[in-house]
Amino acid sequence: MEKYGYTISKGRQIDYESNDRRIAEYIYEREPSFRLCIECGGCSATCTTGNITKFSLRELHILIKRGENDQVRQNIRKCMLCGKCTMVCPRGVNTRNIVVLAKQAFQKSDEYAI
Amino acid sequence: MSKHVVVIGGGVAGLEAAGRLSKAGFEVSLLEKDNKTGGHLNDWYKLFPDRRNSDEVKAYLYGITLHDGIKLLTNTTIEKISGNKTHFSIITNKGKELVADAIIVATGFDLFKSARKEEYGYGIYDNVITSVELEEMFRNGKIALSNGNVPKTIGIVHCVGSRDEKVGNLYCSKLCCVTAVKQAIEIRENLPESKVFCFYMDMRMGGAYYEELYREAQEKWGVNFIRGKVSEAGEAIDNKLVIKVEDTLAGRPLKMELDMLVLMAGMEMSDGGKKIAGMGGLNTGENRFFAAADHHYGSNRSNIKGVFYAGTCTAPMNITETISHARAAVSEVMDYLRDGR
Amino acid sequence: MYKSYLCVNLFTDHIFDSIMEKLYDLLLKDIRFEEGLNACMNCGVCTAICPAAEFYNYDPRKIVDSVQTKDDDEITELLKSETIWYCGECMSCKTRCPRGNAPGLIIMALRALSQDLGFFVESEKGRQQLVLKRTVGHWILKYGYCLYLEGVGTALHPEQGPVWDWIQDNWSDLFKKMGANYKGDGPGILRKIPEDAMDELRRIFEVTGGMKRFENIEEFSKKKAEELDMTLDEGIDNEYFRHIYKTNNGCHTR
Amino acid sequence: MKIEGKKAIWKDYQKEIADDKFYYVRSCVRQNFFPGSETTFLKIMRDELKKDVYEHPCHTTCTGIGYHGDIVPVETTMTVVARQFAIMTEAGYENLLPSCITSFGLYTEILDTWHHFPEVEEKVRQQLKKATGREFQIPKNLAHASDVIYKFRKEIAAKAKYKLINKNTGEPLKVVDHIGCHYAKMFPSKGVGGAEYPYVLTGIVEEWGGQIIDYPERRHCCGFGFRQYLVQANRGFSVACSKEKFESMRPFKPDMIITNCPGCPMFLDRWQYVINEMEGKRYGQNGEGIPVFTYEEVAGLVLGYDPWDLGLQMHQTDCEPVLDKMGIEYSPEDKYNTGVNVEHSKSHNLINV
Repeated sequence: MEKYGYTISKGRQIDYESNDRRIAEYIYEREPSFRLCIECGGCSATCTTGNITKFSLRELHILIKRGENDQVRQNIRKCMLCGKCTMVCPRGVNTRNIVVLAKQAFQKSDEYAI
Repeated sequence: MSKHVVVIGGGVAGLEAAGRLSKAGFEVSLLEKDNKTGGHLNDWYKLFPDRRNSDEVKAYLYGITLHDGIKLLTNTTIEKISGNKTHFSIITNKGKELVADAIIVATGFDLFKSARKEEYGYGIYDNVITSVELEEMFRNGKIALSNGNVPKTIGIVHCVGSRDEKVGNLYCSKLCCVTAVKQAIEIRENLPESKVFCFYMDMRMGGAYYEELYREAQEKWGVNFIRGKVSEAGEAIDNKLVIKVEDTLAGRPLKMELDMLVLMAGMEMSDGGKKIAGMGGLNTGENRFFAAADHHYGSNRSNIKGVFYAGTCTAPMNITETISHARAAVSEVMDYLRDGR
Repeated sequence: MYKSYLCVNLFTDHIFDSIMEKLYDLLLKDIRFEEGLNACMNCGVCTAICPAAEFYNYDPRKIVDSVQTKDDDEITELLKSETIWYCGECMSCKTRCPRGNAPGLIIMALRALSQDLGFFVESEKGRQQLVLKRTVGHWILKYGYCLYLEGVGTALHPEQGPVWDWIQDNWSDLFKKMGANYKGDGPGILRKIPEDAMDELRRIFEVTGGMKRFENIEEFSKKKAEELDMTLDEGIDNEYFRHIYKTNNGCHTR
Repeated sequence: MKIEGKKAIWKDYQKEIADDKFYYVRSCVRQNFFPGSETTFLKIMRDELKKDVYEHPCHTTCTGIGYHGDIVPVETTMTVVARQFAIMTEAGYENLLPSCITSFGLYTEILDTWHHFPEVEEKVRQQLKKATGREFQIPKNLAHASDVIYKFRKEIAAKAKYKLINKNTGEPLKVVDHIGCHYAKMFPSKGVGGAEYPYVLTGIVEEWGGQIIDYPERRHCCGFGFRQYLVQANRGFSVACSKEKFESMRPFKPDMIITNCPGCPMFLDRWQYVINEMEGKRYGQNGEGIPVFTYEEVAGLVLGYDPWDLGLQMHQTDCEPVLDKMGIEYSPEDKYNTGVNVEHSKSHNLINV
């Protein structure tokens, strides 16, 4: 409540305990290569969207893993599913499929419907 | 009469050097400060990257050293070293004098004392332990919290006492990353229900089959890797550890509750080595380890003719490297005693 | 290269006009910058425990990383940004940094330069420097105290609560009871600091660039107020002051 | 929790604290918000401990809040500090005793900078000379007022009339110690007990019968953040920091909070009121708030001084629960009696959290 001209700020820490990581679990089950990312950023570097907007596929993966679903939902639509990222991944992660599965998971979950 | 070589330190490097020297026909005295040899190998149950039992490596080392050709002096430290051009005189804590034609210093490393990273609360908070203590748990087959319960969430902190100006260690200890990965896998093997988080700055998997182990930890064991140096740990009322770290790849601070925190303590120049450096006039580097005569082609040679180095008294090394380095030291001794003086 | 129209050399009294100097080099002249920056390895140990990073969209690690690029464009962006004004200068970061950096000190150097170059008025948080100048700065030069709170009531500080209203209403008597030497001669709590001591204090501000900083804050704020078409008279009861004192666009936090 | 581990660390962080002949410099925040605390400190030092504590009327603010609000350049602050040193030198004193943690931190930082950059010290000397004609010597000893109370904690305990013990249960009071950020975070070796587990207030509380609580957000800043509180638009951050601490200490059920920084007790006191007003959230047993004290106030209570002489009526969060637990006798009707205008004072209906 704004009583004195301000409200009490909310923390922006990733609160690991209270975050919902079901989206990540959904992807782990269907695309095990999701576990293999070493955060090299190769996908982001080649990403067409990433080169013209603030979108980062690498960061999106991290946010999915941490259960930062609101932020994921805000950004995932920017991916055009061109699949260029999968061509450069040194760990053979099917990066495109992770986005597909994340969207699927959101659609299946009423709470996070896109 | 055969030449007499004194090897200081009965860990991996000292044992390998003594065994090889003896095989080459030298008279060897092996000095060990503890009541038994084996050094840090005694603290480790299974070794990276192949996770073989450390006893197998010890068995090999004891096989080449436990015989009459090597005079083993345990519980022995050095009080004084002096030398002229051809011989060294070593006075032990028992008042005994050893006269040596050459010396191999194999004083190894000391594990970083984790209590010095005060903010992690080692020695204060009940469930903050070191990698060595976890290894002991593996050996005993029981991973447990201080109250006997089984931990469900375990955090592993890389770079404790390494790459850290605050504790005076600028260098990387090189083996903690792979140790963390190995131990993370072993936790998951022992406790399939557990969740394991490695907090790292860089994954330095520079040895043979290390990177593969890292991949296995991710792929097969579901170990979580979070890039960020743990800033502090605190203890909540239910005894859980609250840690703060930045998830640097998400660019956000992260707060997490853990049942157990394992500190990957780094390697430091040993206290014994420091003492010998002082009394023997041996040069040490900025990292406080012994400074070899040449970093590239003289890593076994010291600033004093006839005194050689073997193993981790010069820098962090794994067992493979330590054994190779000890063999190289023996080859340097052989050259020296044949024609090098 | 950054062409500054007014570069204040932070460690001399001289003001050079129209010199070409790299912003990074200007920062280096601040002793705190020299003390505060070695080489960052982006471990995030500072951000992990930074109170500001916990609530603001702020990452001290990224600031240090930007600064160490030495890139003029990046530093200019920082100097005009909101992000350099979130730090509370608690210095928790200095305790922990494994490279001996002090992001808090680097921030202080950035803030100093931002004010010297007039960039501070380009951000909502930066513009607030006028609030500090006209409150704390005013109290320092007028009374010799950083705070001088008689008459500063719950209108400006509503969170001080009913007790503050009571304290304000009974200021003089209460302070007498508390053993203060309020406005009195000689030593003691809230004593009147003798005029010759105040003169010394003001001369120090003249000689060391403190007054110049104050004038800078005023000058750039006035320009900004004109640009925003707001009135800015003396004191704190005017449109621009109220605006910068209270405005929060809501984009600073999550 | 293993206390031995902390004891080992405390052993490593002992600092030299002068024994007598102190030169006292006041705190801007203390003087405005907790005047009774400075008065109490001097009374304890002079009357109880018979120490020579000198104060010169011509000392000024160190400019600390201005410096950390970034409106005062570092050179200006250094020169103002040099002037404080000069007045001390002229008065024939060598042991500097600041009341304020921000000042203490600033003096420590400046002395460290001069140590590493002698040319900066030389420059400041010239500027001070130019501006004021004064010259100075570096203090021989620099100790914060809480360091000094820590040093004499046993002497105070020997004279104590009350202990930090719940009279009814015989149990020690559970005390949260909150250390000002600038006490030791910048220079751990300059604080009793270091930066991670400061002992300065712990030692005091334990000596006087209380028990310290270690909770996860113990090291967190109160949220002052200089510009963060001083500008209304930023106060949401400031209060959020204190709230973070209250939430973290809540399960430990603390009886009270003790602080050694001038500003922190004010914030930890007022923000409890604000959080209740804004979010309806109350802390402390039965929602009566967690009383927040300065270390001088706690010393005064232990020595049996009248709570209203200490200035406890200037707190927004009532202190009475702690007074009652300690068995301190006090007169509730005199709380808001300033001794002059009784009727006017009483007419205010104070709402507490």
